[in-house]
Amino acid sequence: MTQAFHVEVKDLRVTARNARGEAFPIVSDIDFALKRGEVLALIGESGSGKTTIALTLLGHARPGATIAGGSIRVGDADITQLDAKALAQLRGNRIAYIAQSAASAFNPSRTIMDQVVEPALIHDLMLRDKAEAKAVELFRALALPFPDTIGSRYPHQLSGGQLQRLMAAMALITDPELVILDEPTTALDVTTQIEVLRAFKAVVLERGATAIYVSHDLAVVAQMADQIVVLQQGRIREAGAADQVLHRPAGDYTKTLMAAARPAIRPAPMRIDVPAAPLLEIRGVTAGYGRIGKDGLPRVPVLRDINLTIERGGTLGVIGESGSGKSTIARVIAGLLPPATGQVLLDGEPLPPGLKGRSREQFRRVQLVFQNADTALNPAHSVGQILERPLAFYAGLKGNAAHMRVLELMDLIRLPVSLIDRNIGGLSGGQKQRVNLARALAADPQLILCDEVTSALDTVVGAAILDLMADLRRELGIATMFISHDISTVRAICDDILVLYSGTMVEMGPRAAFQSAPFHPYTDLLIGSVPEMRAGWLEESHAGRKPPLIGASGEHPDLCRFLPRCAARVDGLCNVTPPPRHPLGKADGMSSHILCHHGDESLIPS
Amino acid sequence: MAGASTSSGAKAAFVLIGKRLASSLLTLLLVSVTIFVIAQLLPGDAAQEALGQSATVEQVAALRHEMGLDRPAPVRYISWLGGMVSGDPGQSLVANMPVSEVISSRLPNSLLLAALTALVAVPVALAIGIGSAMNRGGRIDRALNITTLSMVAVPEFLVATIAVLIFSVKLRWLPSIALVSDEMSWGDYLRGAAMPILCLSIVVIAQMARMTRAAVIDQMDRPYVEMAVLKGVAPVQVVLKHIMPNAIAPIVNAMALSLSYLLGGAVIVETIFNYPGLASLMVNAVTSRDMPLLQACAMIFCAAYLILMLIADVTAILANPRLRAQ
Amino acid sequence: MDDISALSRRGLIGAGLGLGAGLLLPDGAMAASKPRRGGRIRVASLSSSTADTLDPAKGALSTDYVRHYMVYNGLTEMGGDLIARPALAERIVSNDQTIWHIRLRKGVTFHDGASLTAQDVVWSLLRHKDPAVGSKLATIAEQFAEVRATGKQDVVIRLTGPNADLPAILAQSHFLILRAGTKDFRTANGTGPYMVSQFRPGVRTLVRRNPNYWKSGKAWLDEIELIGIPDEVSRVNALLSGDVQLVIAVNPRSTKRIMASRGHGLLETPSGLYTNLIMRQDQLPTGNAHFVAAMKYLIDRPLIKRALYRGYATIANDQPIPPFHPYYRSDLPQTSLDLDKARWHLQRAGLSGVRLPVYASPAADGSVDMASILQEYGSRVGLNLAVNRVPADGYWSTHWMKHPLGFGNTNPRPTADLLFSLFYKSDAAWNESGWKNPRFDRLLLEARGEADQARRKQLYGEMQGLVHHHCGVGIPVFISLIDGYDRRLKGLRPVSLGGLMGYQFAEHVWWEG
Amino acid sequence: MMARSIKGAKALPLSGKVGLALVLFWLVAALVGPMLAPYPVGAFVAYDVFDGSSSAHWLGSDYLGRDVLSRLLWGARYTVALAAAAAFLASATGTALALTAAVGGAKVDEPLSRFMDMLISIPSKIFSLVLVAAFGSSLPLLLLIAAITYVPGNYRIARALAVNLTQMDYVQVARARGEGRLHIAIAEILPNMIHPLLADFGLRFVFIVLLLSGLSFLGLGVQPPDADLGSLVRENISGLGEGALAILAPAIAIATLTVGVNLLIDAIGVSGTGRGKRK
Repeated sequence: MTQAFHVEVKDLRVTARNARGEAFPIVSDIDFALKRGEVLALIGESGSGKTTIALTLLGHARPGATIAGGSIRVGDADITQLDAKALAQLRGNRIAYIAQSAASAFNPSRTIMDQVVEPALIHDLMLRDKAEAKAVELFRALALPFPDTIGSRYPHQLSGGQLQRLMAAMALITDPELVILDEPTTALDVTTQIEVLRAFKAVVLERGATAIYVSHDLAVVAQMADQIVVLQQGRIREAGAADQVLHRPAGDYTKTLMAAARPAIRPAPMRIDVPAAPLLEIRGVTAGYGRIGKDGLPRVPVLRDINLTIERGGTLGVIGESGSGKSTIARVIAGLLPPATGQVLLDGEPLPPGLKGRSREQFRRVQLVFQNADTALNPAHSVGQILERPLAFYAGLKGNAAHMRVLELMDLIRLPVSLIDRNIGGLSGGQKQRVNLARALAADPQLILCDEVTSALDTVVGAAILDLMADLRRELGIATMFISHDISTVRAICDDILVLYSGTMVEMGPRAAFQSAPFHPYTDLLIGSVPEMRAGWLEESHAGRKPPLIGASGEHPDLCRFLPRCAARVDGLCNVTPPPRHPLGKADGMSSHILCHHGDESLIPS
Repeated sequence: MAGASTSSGAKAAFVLIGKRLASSLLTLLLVSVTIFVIAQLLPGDAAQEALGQSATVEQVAALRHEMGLDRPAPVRYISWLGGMVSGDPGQSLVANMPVSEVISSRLPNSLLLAALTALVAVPVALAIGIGSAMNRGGRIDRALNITTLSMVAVPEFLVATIAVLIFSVKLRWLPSIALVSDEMSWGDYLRGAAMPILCLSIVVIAQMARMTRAAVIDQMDRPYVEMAVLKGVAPVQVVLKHIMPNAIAPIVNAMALSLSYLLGGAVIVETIFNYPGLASLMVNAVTSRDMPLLQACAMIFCAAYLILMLIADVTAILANPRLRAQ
Repeated sequence: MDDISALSRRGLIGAGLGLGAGLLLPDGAMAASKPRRGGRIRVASLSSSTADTLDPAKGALSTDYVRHYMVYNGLTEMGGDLIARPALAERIVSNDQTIWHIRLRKGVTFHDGASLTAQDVVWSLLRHKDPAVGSKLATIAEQFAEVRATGKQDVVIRLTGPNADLPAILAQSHFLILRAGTKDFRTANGTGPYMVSQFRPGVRTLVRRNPNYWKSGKAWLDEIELIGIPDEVSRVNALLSGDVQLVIAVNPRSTKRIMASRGHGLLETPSGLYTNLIMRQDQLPTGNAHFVAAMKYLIDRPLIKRALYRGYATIANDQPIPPFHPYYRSDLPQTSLDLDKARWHLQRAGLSGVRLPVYASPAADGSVDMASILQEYGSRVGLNLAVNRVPADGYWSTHWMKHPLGFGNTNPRPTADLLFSLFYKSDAAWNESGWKNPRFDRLLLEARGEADQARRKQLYGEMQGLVHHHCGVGIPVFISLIDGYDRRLKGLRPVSLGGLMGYQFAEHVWWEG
Repeated sequence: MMARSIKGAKALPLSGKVGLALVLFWLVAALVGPMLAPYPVGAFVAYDVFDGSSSAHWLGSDYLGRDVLSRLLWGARYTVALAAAAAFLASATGTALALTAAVGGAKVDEPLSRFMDMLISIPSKIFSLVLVAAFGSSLPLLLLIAAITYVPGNYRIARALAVNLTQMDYVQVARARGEGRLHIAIAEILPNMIHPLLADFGLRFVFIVLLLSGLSFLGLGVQPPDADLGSLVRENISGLGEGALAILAPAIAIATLTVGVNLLIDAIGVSGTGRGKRK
């Protein structure tokens, strides 16, 4: 049977039921088709129905949803007509699925190998030892470390990037004809994302499988897709060849998406020149978890020797990978984690290390805004209650006065007043994050610690939040510590930038110093890993390539922590002597301090 | 690597057991003090109860002296505690034999009854719990839900009496009382214990089934379950191979809690079926004010509870590779 | 005076008792069914605990009495006619009712083969005076001023005062005869019809026939297993399901079920057992004579007999001697429910509208329901009674006789003297109502030493009148004892002293299965 | 408020409506039942015992010839009031202690947990026996016994919930705001435990009804002539062989009451979480 298209979706409609039991569509009028070996990208924001559509290709609808109409053909299989048993025959066999978060899609209590070979075994495709051999082969192809033994590990012992690649191995073990990749790199750091993308491209796509790639990130899609379908609210907004959609978008919505993907530079506000001490100063802070040992270090050190200052009204960006200790800095300042050594000074006065002993005034002046508004806002409270609490707590505002202030705050964060009595569950992600921010503002603080406030949001929504923050900073003159994993965001809004790697400050300097090379090798990697919105970037980028070979590392505890991944490491130097901290001169006179053996000249421009 | 994680799992389990032993001793001590103090509030003492109403004051005093009840309460407690530490639970004041002897005639009966009940109740509860979880919200689920609720809702003495009327008096299939003796065969024992087992099972099955259902459902919405479905794993296999290893810890915990009830909570079933178990022995000890026996029973029930909880915790560690590796 | 006359006197005492009792025909009519040997039965009594004992002195409950009568003998024993006959004693005589001469039967052996001697008797009786033994009858044993062996088979008992009832007293299970020096009661070494093969306190007692039993031909059954089933419903179910062949203490409410079963029968034993209302005379307001009278008029005896006991009871008249007793005084007017009189007496007592707690407990059979009935009628005459049900556990030590208004429960006693001495004498430890009547006390002493039957009946009659009129005790009914049995079990007869043939069924019954 | 609850009732699934109907029925019975009772609770009104249904005695007579309907109506009041009060007391105490343990750290948590272990490990019926023997049977003591017996179970569940919730970001936010423990426990943690605690309350309610009937088996129940539903079953158990209404009626009453409570609470839980999940 020869068909023009390998996969064909026509007039697809998926419905869900609301509280009253009435059906309503969550996606409708979906048509697309792709040839064997092609990659189709489904792109859109959360709630656009992209994952729903992807899952229908496996004949699957999440609880509460139903495939209500249309046809789906994969090869000779008419998915909507198959019964449960026939679908099970297809899944994990001819059609494979790579889930968004491998960390949660792997069963935590079974070994990797058990799970990777399972599709081959349940479909009786091969015997176990053969399947395991094939799995090891795939591990190797996906550039996984210790391919022979990694299978006996449990999911929690591996990193997100590794798990994502292992999930690809699990999908590929049956040589499927169609692979569904559901936001496979969204949960990863940029530096990891680039490695995973490379592995996917090399192994998944080049094996000739047809693929459907679900993503919200146009730049990522640009590296993978032949065709792009842009979705909004369950309907197709634009569809076409990748090149056309990326470079000559027809729809307004696509253009908005493109615009939001690259944050605009927000101008820094005027600095208030006050001769007094900086607003916040951190001196020699070391912090972590577990008992503090003889060397003054906790058993699990997270931060080492952190020194920084934030001026009144200033904005410090803290950037690093997950696990680099960025959030820990905020926790130390807020008092949630007392440091092992060192001091935090507010207005030149040392803050008590923990929560205990801090005055209400001290609490008021520093406010913490958590990354995830879903968990940072108490679901049992209404918007009004959440905003009133700090007013009552710090300023003793009650009744009408409090209400008036809440209205002002709502206005400030541009939320309709009608939401005041709404419970948190009834708000959208962006609205929640605004409330999250407003709660901090309600305290009338001098410093806000913002921990990844946009990373859980869609790009368009995130961009709006960033705009809001820039406005607030201008209007209220509040100093901000902006923690992020996204260097472009930080570069766009912060006055100063601190790059953190594994708990140590590897580079710190004013924003301008991060506009052009040279950088610390890690900063260089961070910047170089951000995908660009053009096909071919993945192949050209040198970020994340294998570092040069060096000999064994010495015993010194203060050796460069970036050493194992550093593309510029020098055998006999970096693996023997701790790196010095020194200024790095830049062309325009702005300079940053780095922790590295290299000087200006030896650091190649990216 | 697997070997390494197993041995570190064993180590974690040992550390936990060590910590638990320490806190268990504390709990046991607390129980013994509480029981002792409350028992002091009871009217009368063993001497009075033993002699009954006819006793003269001198007689009671003499027996009290003989039993050592004329010493101040703290002294008696300390000497009991001293005995316990050296492994001697003392002499029963009423039965005139060592407490260990009295207990050893009853404990095996109780343990056997509990074990057999567990043997029946645990698989049934698992089947019901998993069955309703897999049909969540469906007709089978609702039917099982009503069934388990109704099972909980009937007083156990009513269940037991109905069972006796049907199986003993009407049908004459099973003896109405559990006659347990050393020389009886297993067949006879099982016939005699069948109804006590049935009644106790009904009491605990419902609870365990509901907890199982909750634990399984808690896992069902996890992404790894969807992933398994999308790998083409059959529904039953999804539950057994994917969900159970993750749900086992809360399930075992719930089961341990329910099973700890089987020893001490069996007093009504023991009474109705005249089963010579520990619970009725303890009631005896209360009514006859036999303090050493009462204390020993309390210690056993407490220890049983603590052991079951320990088993639950060790299971949780062994089932969870994350805890195992710690 | 020879032994025959002593016994015939007892015979007179007991004569009426046997007649009043029994659903079953007397022994003679059963001759058609000849006793046969063999068979094994299981018997359920109503309690079972670690306090179960093989020491007769410690016997506290029916289970103990049954067990003790299975393995031991007394010097005397009570027959169905309630006559104390010699048992281990060949004869027992006295001239002054103070010094008693006992000649022991020859050729009686203990289970371990040792012969019964006077030493065993002396030891068995005197141990009751040792506080360390903890005898339940220590107070009664106090009247043994001296017990000594005068020969290998001869014992002399000197009492502290004359007591014509000694032969009946010695028939009680507590005074059963042990081998001298017995310390270990994990098993029993008696002279009785059965030998212990297993004794597990709180679980069961297993006995097998004593092949060397001194009573010719007796015991018929090969084996008896005695268990306790405290729960009445379970006990009856066990009988009906065939798991046990004989049960004691059937609740009247269960009689319907047993009668409906073709294979089972009921043995009703009218007895002197009663549950009584106690009005303490030394406390107020219960010490007020008008209050006592009012309470007696508030008792609806027919209702109690019908509702609580389904007819298995005899209406009583506020004195403890039952109508079938030879000393029963029949000319006392019967007190009955009379709300008007009750109201009048209450008003005279000045107690209308008073709220009074009345203590009842499952420990005193039927008392909780009796209290409910009293409360119900009390509410109609302006007496507000609050029923306070307290647990059986600890009732006798904590509540009994301690509250102005409460309940007691008195088991049948072998003699009128015992009953009056234990419960009604001014200085009796169990003088439940704290009643003090010097005339009563004098009469009691006089009757005890009196040998003349007519005079005795007169004396006891006057005592009944005194109790009926003045004592703070209200006795609604005498409760019949009901046992249930498998019809294949033969030879059961009522003995008014207690259920299961006054606990002595073991050597009398046989199995026709 | 009223309108809202009616709306809420309408939104319940069928099983929840059935549960609500049963619960309302027994609540009404507990409130006004005794007023409707045709006879005093202790009156001996029927000549025969274990009568069947008649025009004078709709549910027949009991083992003493009292009117079963009247006794049932009073019994419902005792059972509903006692069980509800005890379940509430147990839940409130258990939850309060659990919150204390959760926000108080190991120093508070450890002794509290040992104490709860102790309470759990003493068999409840025997514990009750001792307490009643020591202090005498009274309604407050029964209430206390039932509450004490079920505090540890509630504590375990509530503590597990609360400890999880203390890790939530919003609790960290409150801590970083400088809030005291009391505020964190009551305003931040407690409201998010309500649903599972409610479900737990339902089960406790059932268990307490059963415990009370178990106590009546051991002779420790409500003071006569009053009786809770369990005591009614127990005191008439000898009528079981004859299938007497005197035992069937209270048994059915217990079953419908307890099943009703749980159906209702299950349904509230389902519709509650369902609303939360759907955006």
